[in-house]
Amino acid sequence: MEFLLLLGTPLAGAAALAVWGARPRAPELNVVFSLATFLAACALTVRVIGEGELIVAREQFFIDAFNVFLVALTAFVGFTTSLFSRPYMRVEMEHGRVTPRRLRLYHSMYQLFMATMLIALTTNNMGLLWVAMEAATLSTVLLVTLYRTPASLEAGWKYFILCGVGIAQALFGTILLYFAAESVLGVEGVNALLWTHLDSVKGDLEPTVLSLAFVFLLVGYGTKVGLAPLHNWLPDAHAEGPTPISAVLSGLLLNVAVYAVVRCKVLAEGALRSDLPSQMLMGFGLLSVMLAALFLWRQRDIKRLFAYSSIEHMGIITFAFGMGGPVANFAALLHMTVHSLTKSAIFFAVGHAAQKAGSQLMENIRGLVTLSPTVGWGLMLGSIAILGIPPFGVFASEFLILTTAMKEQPWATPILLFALGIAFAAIFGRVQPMVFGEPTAKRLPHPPALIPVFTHLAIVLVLGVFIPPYLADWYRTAAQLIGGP
Amino acid sequence: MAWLTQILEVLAALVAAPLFLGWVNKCRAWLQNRSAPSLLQPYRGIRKLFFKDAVIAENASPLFRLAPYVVFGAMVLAAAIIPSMGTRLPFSSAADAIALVGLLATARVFQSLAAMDVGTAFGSLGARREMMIGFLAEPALLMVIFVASLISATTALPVISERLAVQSVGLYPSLAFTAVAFTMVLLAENARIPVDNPATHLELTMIHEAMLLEYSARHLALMEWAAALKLFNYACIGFALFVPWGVSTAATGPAALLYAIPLLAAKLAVAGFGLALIETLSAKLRVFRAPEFLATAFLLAVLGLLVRLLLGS
Amino acid sequence: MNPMPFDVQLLNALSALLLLLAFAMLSQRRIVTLVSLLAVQGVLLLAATLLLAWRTGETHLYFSAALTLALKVLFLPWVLYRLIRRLDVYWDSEPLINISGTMLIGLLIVVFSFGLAQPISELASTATRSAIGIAVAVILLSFLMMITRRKAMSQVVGFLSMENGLFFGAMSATYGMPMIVELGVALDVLVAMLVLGVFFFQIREQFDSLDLHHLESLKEKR
Amino acid sequence: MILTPLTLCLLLLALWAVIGVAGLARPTSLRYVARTLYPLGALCGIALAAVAAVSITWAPERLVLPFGLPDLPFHVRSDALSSAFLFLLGAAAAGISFFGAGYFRSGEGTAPGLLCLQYHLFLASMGFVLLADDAYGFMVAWESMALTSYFLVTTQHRIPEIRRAGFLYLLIAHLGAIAILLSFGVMQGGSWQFTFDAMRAAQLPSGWAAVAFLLAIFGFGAKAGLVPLHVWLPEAHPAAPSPVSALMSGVMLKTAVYGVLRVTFDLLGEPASWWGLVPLGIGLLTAMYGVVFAAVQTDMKRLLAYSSIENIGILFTGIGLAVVFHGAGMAVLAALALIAVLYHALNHAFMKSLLFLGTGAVLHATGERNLGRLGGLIRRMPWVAWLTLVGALAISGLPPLNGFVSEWLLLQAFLFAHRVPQTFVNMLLPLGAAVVVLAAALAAYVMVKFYGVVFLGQPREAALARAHDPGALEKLGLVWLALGCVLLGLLPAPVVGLLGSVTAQLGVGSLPQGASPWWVLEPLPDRDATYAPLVFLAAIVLVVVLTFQLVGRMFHRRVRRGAPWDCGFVRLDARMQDTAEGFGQPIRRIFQSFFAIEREQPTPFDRAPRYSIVVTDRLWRALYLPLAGLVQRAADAVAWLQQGRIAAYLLYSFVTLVTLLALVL
Repeated sequence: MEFLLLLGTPLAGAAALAVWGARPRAPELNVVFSLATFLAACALTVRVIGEGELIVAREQFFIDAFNVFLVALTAFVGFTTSLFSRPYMRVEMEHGRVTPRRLRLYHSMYQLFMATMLIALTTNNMGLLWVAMEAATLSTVLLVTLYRTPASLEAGWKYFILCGVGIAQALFGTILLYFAAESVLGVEGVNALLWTHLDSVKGDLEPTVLSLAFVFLLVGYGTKVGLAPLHNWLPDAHAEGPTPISAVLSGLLLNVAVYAVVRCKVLAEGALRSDLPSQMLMGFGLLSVMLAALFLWRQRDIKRLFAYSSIEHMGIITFAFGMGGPVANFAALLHMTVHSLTKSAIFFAVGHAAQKAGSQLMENIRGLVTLSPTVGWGLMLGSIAILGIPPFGVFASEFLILTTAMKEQPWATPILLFALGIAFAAIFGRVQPMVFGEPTAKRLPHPPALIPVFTHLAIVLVLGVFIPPYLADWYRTAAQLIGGP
Repeated sequence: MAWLTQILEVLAALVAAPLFLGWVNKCRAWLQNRSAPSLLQPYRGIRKLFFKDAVIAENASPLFRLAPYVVFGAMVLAAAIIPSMGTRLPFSSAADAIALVGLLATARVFQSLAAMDVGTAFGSLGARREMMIGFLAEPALLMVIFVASLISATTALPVISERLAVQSVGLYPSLAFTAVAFTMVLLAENARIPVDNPATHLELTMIHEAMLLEYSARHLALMEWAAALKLFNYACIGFALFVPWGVSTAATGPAALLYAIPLLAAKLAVAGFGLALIETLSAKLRVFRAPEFLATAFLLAVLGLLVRLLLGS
Repeated sequence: MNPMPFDVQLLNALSALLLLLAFAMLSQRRIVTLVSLLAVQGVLLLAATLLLAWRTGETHLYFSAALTLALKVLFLPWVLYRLIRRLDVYWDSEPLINISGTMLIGLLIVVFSFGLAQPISELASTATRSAIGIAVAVILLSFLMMITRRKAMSQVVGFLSMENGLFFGAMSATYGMPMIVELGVALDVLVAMLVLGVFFFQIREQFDSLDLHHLESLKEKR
Repeated sequence: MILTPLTLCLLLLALWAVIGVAGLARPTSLRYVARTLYPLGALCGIALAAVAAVSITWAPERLVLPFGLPDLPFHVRSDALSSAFLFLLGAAAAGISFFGAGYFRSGEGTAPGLLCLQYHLFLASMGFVLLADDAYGFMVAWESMALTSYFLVTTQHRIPEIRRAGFLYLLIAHLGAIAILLSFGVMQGGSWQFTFDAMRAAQLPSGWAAVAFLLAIFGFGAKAGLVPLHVWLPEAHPAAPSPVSALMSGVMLKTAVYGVLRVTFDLLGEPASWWGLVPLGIGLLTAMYGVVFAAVQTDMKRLLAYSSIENIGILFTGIGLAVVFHGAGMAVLAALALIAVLYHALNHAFMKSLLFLGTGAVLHATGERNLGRLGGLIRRMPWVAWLTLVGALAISGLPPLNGFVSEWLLLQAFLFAHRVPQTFVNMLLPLGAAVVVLAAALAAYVMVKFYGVVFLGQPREAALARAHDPGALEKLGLVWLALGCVLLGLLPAPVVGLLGSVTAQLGVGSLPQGASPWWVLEPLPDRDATYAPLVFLAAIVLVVVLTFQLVGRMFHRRVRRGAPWDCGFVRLDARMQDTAEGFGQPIRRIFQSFFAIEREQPTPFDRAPRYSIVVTDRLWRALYLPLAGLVQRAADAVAWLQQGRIAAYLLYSFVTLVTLLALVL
């Protein structure tokens, strides 16, 4: 029941907003639907906590410890983002950057995007997972090009082609997976793509095929995660789309992609009985962290800056999953949570800052804290949090990851140390003059929507010093589920 | 008994210091075959100054007037610590050799601060130079003392000289090195040629005198007296470290004091002559050469230390 | 050794034709022809699917055959032809690597993909196992084509032929995916096509050309 | 919960936090924030110091707080070591808070209320660093400390230099923090317990232990300002408001020392002897570096910052010495060296805070930080001048003040270094002693320059005539700190006794019980080296008073005022006085190799001759700029990857795919 609501609400929202999306009250409608989704997610979560794993719709959908908290997180961030997008898009309207028709597209696609992501998270069928991922791309591609500027079109095109091609590889990987599973699970092939079944028999899956399948899946979904060197679509898409979309792309889509990769990794590892998959993940992770740090160093556009920081953090998460084991997995899951909260909060603040300054170039943004203290402090605290400075939650996960790395993979720690240092210098060195210093920009009449920013930051702060027991249990069980060497 | 020694020492220092200065000047005069001033000349100078009215610059602060007393007091206390005649000194438990160096440093700092107080060009010039000499001379002196305390396993000056005194007269290359170093430090610290010229009246070249330019009357008197005491103290430190024989120790009874006094006088006479000799034979260095001079002293002292550690002698 | 049954020989012939088509696309400069080639690819797929369906008697293969007909044979080519006419982009400019070079690389790719498919075909139980290698080859060749082309349109054609390759791979390895997945994939391709249509017009109205070198402004190197 | 020293400390820290938050109630009202909250904070500090002073002799006690990571709630533990540093924190913070109560003005930059929040959170986080008993809690407190202090430094954030200083500071602090974190990662030794107890229990292979130690030295050294990680210090200290500089220099640097001690002697257990040479060597270098640079500064707060670097160097030298002795199994000497370190940390907290507050008062009265525009203030602001004199004399290591005591103890320890088994080491150590002495003597030079140029002489600017003493609260703060300097100087024996319990509890060893009375300090009875500052002081005072009386009685006390003797040069004016640059000139000549000097000298033909000299840090060009350049080049190199060509991007994924496939086949 809750489940139907969970998937139904956003779909209905998409339909409804496709009709009324241009009305003056459409943003509120958007908020309402997101809120409903969030409530449904909460209800579902409560139920799953109560009754444990949940399998519905002829096994096509299932919710276990791993994806339930991602569902809740996704619904929550989706809700707060809709809160943020309300005043934001209004201002864009006033500036005449979006017409009512585009606004309609925006709202309806927003809901559709939420729906696809929730499906991707909850589906039990690796095939459907692929379908949902592709659908997520398709639903956002037109949002990236919402402003119809040359740059946004280019970004959209790259996003579409690169992700499309990447995801095609993932499809072939899925086929191989199916192929391998079919020989084990028998010809009544319907179940052969159900993750639960695959998981139960992963031991007997054919290693060679699985290794090939994993490569295709990794390259495919890895493109969406934004692992270097497959990341090239990411900064463009983040920078050129409307800020709410950057927020959800960075905060949610990447998480979902990581989720997909991890699911595949579990199977591959089970079949291969070797740490090849882990090593691949670690390699990709480190490469991403390294490259992202170096790219951060030369950014001038604020949204590109934080897009690259997303790549860096995805790298960290991938590396942690690669290391595997209860602690690293725990840390990685925690990092997924805090990163998506923090990063979306930052994008909210950035959105307002950029609107105030009327530019995304960082040298045009100065003295926010005097201009509008809330936005300034939001950006400052957000950046501090994302840089992994306690007492914010990002530090908690980085603490675990680094200490684990020091024991498990000492060779990797110098790279991480170096990369984190550069990233810190790059990000903080640019954020500081934007927040402090002499203000240049003009005041805007509209009040910024700062509830989302500070709610997120507050949650991240709390997670830094106190992780509620049930959340911890989720993470633990999920970490168990993912396992690893 | 110990107290007697203590008081005796302080009084002797107070009285003999100007005399020693006079003796050095006399020797210099002889060596440079000038007609020598009387031995008592320093006393006369000091007495004369005491009777004069003190003239103080308008903008002089209380610090300026306090300094002479502090410097003088420090020197007297130093005299009380250094075992010139006897080693059983109640005060010496208050401060060991390191503290003694600290005491001298305190005097120097106060003197320099006072010199900077009025704010004339030459005062601060002198202060700067004095501190420059000081920060090189002080470590050298400490190194010298370290060597001695390495040999005698303590930093308490009386104990050092006792232990040095009782052990058989041997050849200590380390002590030889440090003796040279000590002499150089003594010359520098007491504003003697080759580092400074006590008799100069050309402001640009002077160090110690430049700091006293603003002082007059009793303050000047105290400063001069303190300077004399300082020279005397350094001499006594030298004796305690390098020719510790003949002072009254716990072993030798109070009678020892009776011949400790003439012995001290003899040591002083010789030392004074030696000092005068050095001053006559050497020419004054440029101020910028002074650091090199003292660096040599420091180096020698450290060498002495290493030699001591290496050869154990 | 017993000679293969006729239908299997037919299937292998079809797959060989597919490979040939892939090379043809790789070498083709005229976009219209590219689209026709794509359509032919669709037809071949349709034929292969029907053949398999008839041979194995699996009903869902008939469904997918129907899908193929509707989507890959009729709809996509139609849309593409219309787009070409509306945007009048008939020719692609010289590819980044000249044709002969591309061909050589293509050959290498074919070798590689056959080697890749070897272990899989050994395990496969299907009659079409030997075609898996060809499917991989088609996929990678279309990938290559997307890399070398300069016009958005031909890139899209490459994308679609890659989709076809995937479809063919699925069929030859496992007689196709579960129905629900097939439907989902088909839906995605459909939507993708529509989105692309919108895209072309947006790009066109911005740059009044579909040349990709307009889309090279967002970069780090400056 | 029952009231033990630990819970009391926690309550007081919490109280600090509360006071800070209370500042947000009326953020702009100076009367409420400054005149009410800061004094409350100061009282907290006094209470904390009192509690710590009591608990230093108690047995260690633990507590587990209900926050933190799921498997790792915050553990707190108070033992002798932490109590010693808590005392330092409380006592110094009390004085500084009193001063701050009168000091902070509303105006440019952060609002007083927010400042109050940051200030008190800074205090609280420092306290928690000292109490934390698990890696996570420690790191959280540690970084919060860095963060709050960063915000305090950038109070005047509109000035670009200050922003740059803050950035540099936080960057280096963050790098250090990561290193510390990694060192914890090593020390937890595979038992996924990040509590300090687990680390004490963990048996590390010696190689890993060394790695942990070196990482810790790097990490804590970055915070303490060891060369070559010191560059942030002379930037950040002048940038911050004076009470904040005082806190950072006086207290925060000590938390780094605490960290090193905690890791070395407590967590790692048995340090190897050779480890000690690392902090020893770096410490000596740092000491020289700091003091030599201090001698040539022209900004009074930069000068003090460099002098802090020097003192940190001396502290680390002492730590190194203690490790060497400890490793060689010479318990007594190890204890002596360690006590010297603790004592010096305590002293430096008082004297450096005092000096920074003094400069703060001068800064407020004159608005000048440049030594070249000050002078003669002893007549305008006698309170500040005389109290600062105490600090200056103390930090120059002159008896009978406190600076001398710790120096004395350290030298005593050095004197017996030659008993260390390794010949090489015992050849080396005396040279160390020589360097320490040299540094101490130079410190005196520096302080004479500082005090003489700021307070003595004639005012170099007309504006200085309007300078005046600060208000009562500021005076109170200064007096408190000066009193600390004097008492610590006069009563060394009891303090050493208390600190002895620290070394005993750390298992380093303890000093033998001497028979000497409480006013005589005699650390090693077997070698009768004694020091009795009370007697010492009494004697000097006696002599001074006696002389004064006698001279007055026997002769007269007549004084005439007259113009200073101008040596025949007419119109002697204030600008003819020796400047800060001039005073630094001998040092510049002697230690030329340390500096990168740019000077502009007038030619005889200049119409308007001007002389300027800029002395900068060689390391800055030798190390940091190349590093930045390196990163820049690397960034440019990778940027080539992203040329905006979609074909290239597709090629990347194609190549990646093929490579991986080839890899698994």
